[in-house]
Amino acid sequence: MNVELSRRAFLQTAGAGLAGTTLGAFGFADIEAAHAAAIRSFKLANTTETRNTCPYCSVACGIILYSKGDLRKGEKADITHIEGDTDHPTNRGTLCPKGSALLGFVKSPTRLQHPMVRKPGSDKFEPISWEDALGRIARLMKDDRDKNFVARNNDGVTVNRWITTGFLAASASTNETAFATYKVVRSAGMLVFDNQARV
Amino acid sequence: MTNSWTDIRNTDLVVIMGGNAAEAHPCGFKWVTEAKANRGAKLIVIDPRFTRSASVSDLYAPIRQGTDIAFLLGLINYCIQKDKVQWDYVKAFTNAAYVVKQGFTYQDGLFSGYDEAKRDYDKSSWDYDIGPDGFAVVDETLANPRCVWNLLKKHVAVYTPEMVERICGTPKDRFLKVAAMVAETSSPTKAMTSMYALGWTQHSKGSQNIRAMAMLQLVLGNIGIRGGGMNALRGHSNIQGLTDLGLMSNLLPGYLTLPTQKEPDLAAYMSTRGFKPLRPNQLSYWQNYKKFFVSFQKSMWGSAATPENDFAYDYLPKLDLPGYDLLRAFELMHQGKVNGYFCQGFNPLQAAPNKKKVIESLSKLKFLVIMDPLDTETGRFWENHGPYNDVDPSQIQTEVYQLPSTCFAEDDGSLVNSGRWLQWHWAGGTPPGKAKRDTWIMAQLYLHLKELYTKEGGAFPDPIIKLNWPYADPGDPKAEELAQEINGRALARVTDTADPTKVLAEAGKLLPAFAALRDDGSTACGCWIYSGCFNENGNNMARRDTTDPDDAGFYSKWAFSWPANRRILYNRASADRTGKPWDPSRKVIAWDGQKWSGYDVPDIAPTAKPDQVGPFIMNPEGVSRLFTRGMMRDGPFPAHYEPFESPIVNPVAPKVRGNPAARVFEGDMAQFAEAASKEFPYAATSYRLTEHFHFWTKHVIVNAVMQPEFFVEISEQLAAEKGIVKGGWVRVWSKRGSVVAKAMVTKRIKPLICDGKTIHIVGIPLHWGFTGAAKKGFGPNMLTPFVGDANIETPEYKAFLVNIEPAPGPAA
Amino acid sequence: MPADDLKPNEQIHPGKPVIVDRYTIGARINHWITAASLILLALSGLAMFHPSLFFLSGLFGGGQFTRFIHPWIGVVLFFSFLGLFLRFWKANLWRRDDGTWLARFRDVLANHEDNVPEVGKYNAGQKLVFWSMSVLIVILISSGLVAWDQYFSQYTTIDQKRLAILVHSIAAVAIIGVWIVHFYSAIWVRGTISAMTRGRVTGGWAWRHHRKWLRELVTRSSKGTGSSGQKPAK
Amino acid sequence: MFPPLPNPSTTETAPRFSEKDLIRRSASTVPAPEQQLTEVAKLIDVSKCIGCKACQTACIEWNDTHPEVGVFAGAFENPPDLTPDMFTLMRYSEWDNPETNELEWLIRKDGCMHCADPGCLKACPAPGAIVQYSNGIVDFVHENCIGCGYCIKGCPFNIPRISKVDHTAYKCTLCSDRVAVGQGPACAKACPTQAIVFGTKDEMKGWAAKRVEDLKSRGFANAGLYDPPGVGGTHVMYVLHHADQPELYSGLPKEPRISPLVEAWKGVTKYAGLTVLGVAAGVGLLHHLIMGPNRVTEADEERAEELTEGDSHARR
Repeated sequence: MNVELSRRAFLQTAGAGLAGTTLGAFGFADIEAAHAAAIRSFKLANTTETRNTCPYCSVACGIILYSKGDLRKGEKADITHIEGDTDHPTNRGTLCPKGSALLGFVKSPTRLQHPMVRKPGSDKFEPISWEDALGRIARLMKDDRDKNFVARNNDGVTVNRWITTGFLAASASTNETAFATYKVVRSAGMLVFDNQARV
Repeated sequence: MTNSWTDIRNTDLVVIMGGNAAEAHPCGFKWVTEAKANRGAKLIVIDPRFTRSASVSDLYAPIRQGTDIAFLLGLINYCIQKDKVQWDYVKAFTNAAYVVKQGFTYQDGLFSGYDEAKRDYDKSSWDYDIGPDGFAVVDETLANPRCVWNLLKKHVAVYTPEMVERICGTPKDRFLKVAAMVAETSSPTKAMTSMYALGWTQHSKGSQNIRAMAMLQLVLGNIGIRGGGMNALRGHSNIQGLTDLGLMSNLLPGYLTLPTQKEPDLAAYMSTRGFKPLRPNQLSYWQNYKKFFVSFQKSMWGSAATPENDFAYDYLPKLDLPGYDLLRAFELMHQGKVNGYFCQGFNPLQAAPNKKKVIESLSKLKFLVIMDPLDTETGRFWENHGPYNDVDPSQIQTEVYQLPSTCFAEDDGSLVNSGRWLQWHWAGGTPPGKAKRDTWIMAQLYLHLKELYTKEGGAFPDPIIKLNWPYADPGDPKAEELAQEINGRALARVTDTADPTKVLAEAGKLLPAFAALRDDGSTACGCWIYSGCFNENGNNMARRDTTDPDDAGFYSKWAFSWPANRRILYNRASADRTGKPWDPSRKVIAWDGQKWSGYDVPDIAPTAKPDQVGPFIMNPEGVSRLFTRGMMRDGPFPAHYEPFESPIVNPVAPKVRGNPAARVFEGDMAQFAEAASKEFPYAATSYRLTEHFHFWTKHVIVNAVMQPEFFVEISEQLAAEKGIVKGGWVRVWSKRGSVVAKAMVTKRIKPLICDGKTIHIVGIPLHWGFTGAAKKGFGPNMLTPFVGDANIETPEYKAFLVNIEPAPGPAA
Repeated sequence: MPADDLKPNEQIHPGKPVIVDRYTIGARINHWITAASLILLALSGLAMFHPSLFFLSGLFGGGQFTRFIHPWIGVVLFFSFLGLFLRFWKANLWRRDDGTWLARFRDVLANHEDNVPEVGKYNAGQKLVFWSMSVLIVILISSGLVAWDQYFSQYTTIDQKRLAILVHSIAAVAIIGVWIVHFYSAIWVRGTISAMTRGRVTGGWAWRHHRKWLRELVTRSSKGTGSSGQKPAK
Repeated sequence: MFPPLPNPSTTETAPRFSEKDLIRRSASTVPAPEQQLTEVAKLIDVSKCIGCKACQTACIEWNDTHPEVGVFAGAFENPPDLTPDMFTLMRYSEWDNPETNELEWLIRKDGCMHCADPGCLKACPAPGAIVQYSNGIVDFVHENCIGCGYCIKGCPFNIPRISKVDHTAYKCTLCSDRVAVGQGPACAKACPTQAIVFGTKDEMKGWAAKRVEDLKSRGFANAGLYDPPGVGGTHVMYVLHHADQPELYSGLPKEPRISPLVEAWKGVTKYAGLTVLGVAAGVGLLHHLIMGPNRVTEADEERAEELTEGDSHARR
């Protein structure tokens, strides 16, 4: 955007009048010294940028994830900072109090890390492998479906529905997740199916 | 949203009612402040509380929660009385002139056809007179007393400023100030935008709240134009997308509907859907329904969906009830009729009404599966957390799986914002621990299930085994693959219907747009309204071109907007009957004698003649509806109904309790406080605060710092009456439960006088629970009633009755 | 009556010269703790008082430690001085002769002590030093507590703190001034320092500067009111 | 719309100002910089502020501070006050305007004003712990800070706070690290309604004038810019609807200046004190030179011997 380009140029002159004069004379050591003296070194230097959108409300502000490491190069990526994307037409780089603290969501101490199971009557979660968890859930689903599937109603009409197991879908998962979910849920004949639009 | 966030900059008047945009959508609200600063636009906020939106408004009007329809019909009445109507618009683009059947009546709060036992209407009288030509009868002169306009005039006449004050508690002079400002926008060169959210939807008549404003906007000629529109701010980042994609009990993607058991085959199903035009020359776009449906079936079951088997029509489950929404799901669970339940990024223990009932319901499940990035309360409903979750784990036999999923920062994909923009995002971080993408989890679950059915057989395995699963790695579908599937693909060569030599898509290629969909099985498309999002031009959702000619606010090359990259819905209505923009400075599209063109993708065929084809192409009439025929369960016009728990008796229909067509489960009615209850004298409402997002950000330390602890807000007057001090503990209880909270005593809530009675309001924000970084707290859903909107079953969180007293702190 | 001026430990040891006990070991330790504290406080305080003296913080291992230790030394000083106060306050009560002494202060400065009234244990100048120190230390400890942000910031307003620190600075200057007087006097009046180092002075010193005190000691010992069990030294 | 702040660059950039641009340095002197940087400023338009606290969370996130989760204390201010981990704070005040009978919810973002005449710097005893650049930024240099809290007493706005962890003073840096690479402060970037904008001081004044005009057209006759001359002007300024009554905004001082007590302390006392002490020492020295020491004479000793001998003889 033109305004922003001129703005950038403007800030360069406004931020300091010395860019053209003494900047050239700056050696690396000088930069280090200046930083050590007072100004914190710029923490986004040499990080990887990734474009994303805020997962909270439906304004869907553009955000930039800054990470150490680059997923696209097959590296592990650790997100170190998130801020608004000025290029985004809606938010123009701004973020609300939730969006500005998104890093805390990614790094929340209460994020789930491992599949867990709580057995009937137990007062705790226990770790379980993905394979065991998925196998067991599929078994529970199949047993319930086979037992309670309604192929025909009392009038003999084919209805092919399963209403003893239900699925609540999210409000912030991607369209792609939603579609994959839709296919799995509907193909099983589930009707007890809702999302968070209502609440 | 009919318009987009960036379009709000073009408005002259913003009305925030049924929402709190500054607080819940701060970055979208930016465009309100821009309109104010650059155009001199005004902001009106109508809310029971003086909100953060109100803090920057030009005019604030208080209103009792649950009385929006009275206020809005009062505004329509004012506009009609003062002749502040954009007549050309109303006559050309609404059904004002349509003549309604004999037999339609409204009396004592009820429309014709009411069946008290069923709490439902026989809606056959809610329709137009159909002439011998098969078209609706129209009286362009509006002289016919049974034309929609005259019925409307009569219907709203009772909502005088005095009646508005009596019902809503809004002082008459203040209502008149609002009305005068709103009425000004009936000028073709003035626009008003309506910004609303859950403050309107979370009522037993939520849909009608919105309809009332939509009708007002039609009367003022503010739909389809820049700076106008009905703008649902929406809650979560992809609630629009999940709804568009039909993740609801009764929907298929793209607002197609699931068959009911009264529709045994495709022909029966189609007989009630492919609407024929009700007026000459109209597009009635739903005539294409079958193309959308068949293409969807092909995307689901591929080669197993054939013309011979009605395109796998029987693979779809058939409904026996209107829907199995959240409330019904918990009701059935409570009755012990549900054995398994999945929560994918949803925390119903916090989010659903009447928490006690929810805990009892979950305790009756055999298994519960949680897929979430966060440690939700629902996943731990069986765990004792003192007064915050007072359960005995040993008595709960539910097997619970807690599966860690990734968050936004760790997956690729698209989300749909409230302005219907599909925006792609990219993963930037490695998931923590063993967390997996939801697509991986769903694929793995499916493959496990499929394997069991393949090996063991079982109840009707075909739709599972034959599900189209065309991904390079079946165990881990990629977001791009799914997006392409949603966009749709030609299964055989598709040519233009008018010109068969023109190829729209070769076999195997991505479809350019939904216009290429066919009903013969030659196209597959997951969600027709999204078609065009990922075509042979590439991933249009990932577009990042910010050009915006003339700063009009469209950003047509940024991402992709459904349908067909259209940024303002009904944009044909921005121009008059001859195709000339009502306001040249607000042009969206214009007719140049040959075709439509302008900033946006026209909402009608580019060559549809302006004087023939109406702008509202999804309606068989081609015009918008002030009278909505039988489309709504609770009436073709909105009418004021009190909330199910109301501090006063309905002044306009004293015999009617709540919304007469809203579903109430057996036993729940007994759990409502009576109208004007002495035991529960205060009108409570629940809401969000800007510092938090739903139940998520209490897991974020920084946000927990910003609002650490559960509190309720009351007026200085109520605090004085009850001896409640600022920051002190209070107990708040309803007929369903009790919570302990700290008190915020504020000038921002003031008592209202309704029907001669002083009504105190108790505000209850909802963000706290028993997991996360914030202090443990109760939410309002210990208190809320288990009843939803008559049409879409959104629970009535915004209006219920409570009592309050000073209290010692929580026991734990 | 002169009894206030006399302590049981103050004994006269005849000989050449005569030796007079002036301070017990306890009093001396007490004094030197106070003295050390005061000097450390002055140094650390001055470091934070004027930029040109900030280098003094180097004596304490840097500004942070200077800031940390200064108030704690102040607490030590306060209690230490409290000990001195309890020991000496009676001997420092103002007497009529003190006024006369002061009035003839020129003679004192000119080393002509014969022209002033005979002095008891303390002369008026010493008494003024004592009472100035007492008052200033109370002012310093109380204003110091107000300015001691690490523990007490929440108890006062910023304006109170501003006033406190101004008062603290002025009082500190004053007390250093008093200290200079005290210190200089000790050097100027030769033979004084041994009172606080060895605890004793010569009879000549007592005769010259505190003749009345000496006479009273003599009188007391002749009446046998001294610490009778104590054997005179040598 | 005010031109939004650009996205940060991730390539290593040399800072555009440094030690060489200091115009003041606490408890020490600096040579006059070779050139004057353009003065920058943050403009906080209170009339556009929705009190959302995005500035607070952006500030925490950018500066990597860790405020504690507190409790609800009956007000929206959270934390209840500025802390060493919370450099900026929304303050809320509910005011019934007696002229219009309308409730006004006046919300102000509190934080360092970056005064042209900074009281904190004036009060600071530690050389180089507080510095002022010629672009107007007043910054704390933690390795030089001794944690004495004098800056708190010096500040007319009650802003700095001492950390209980490292015992140094903290406050808003105007995101000097961001400004140094041509960015704006994190709060200004985040602010959803552009109630916070950042640019040169002149530009901010111009923008403020437009805002004041808009406010006046909406009936706020006393709308105006808050750039208090008592502290030489500030590099964080407010647009207020009631500029005649800044104290309505949670006690924003009407005519802020460095407290006379602090001026006295850091002015006359500082110099007079040293003078007094110097004079005292000098007088002593002079006296000694002129009068010489006061020595005990042989005669004195003899008199003492006579006195005591008479006495001891009597005893024997």
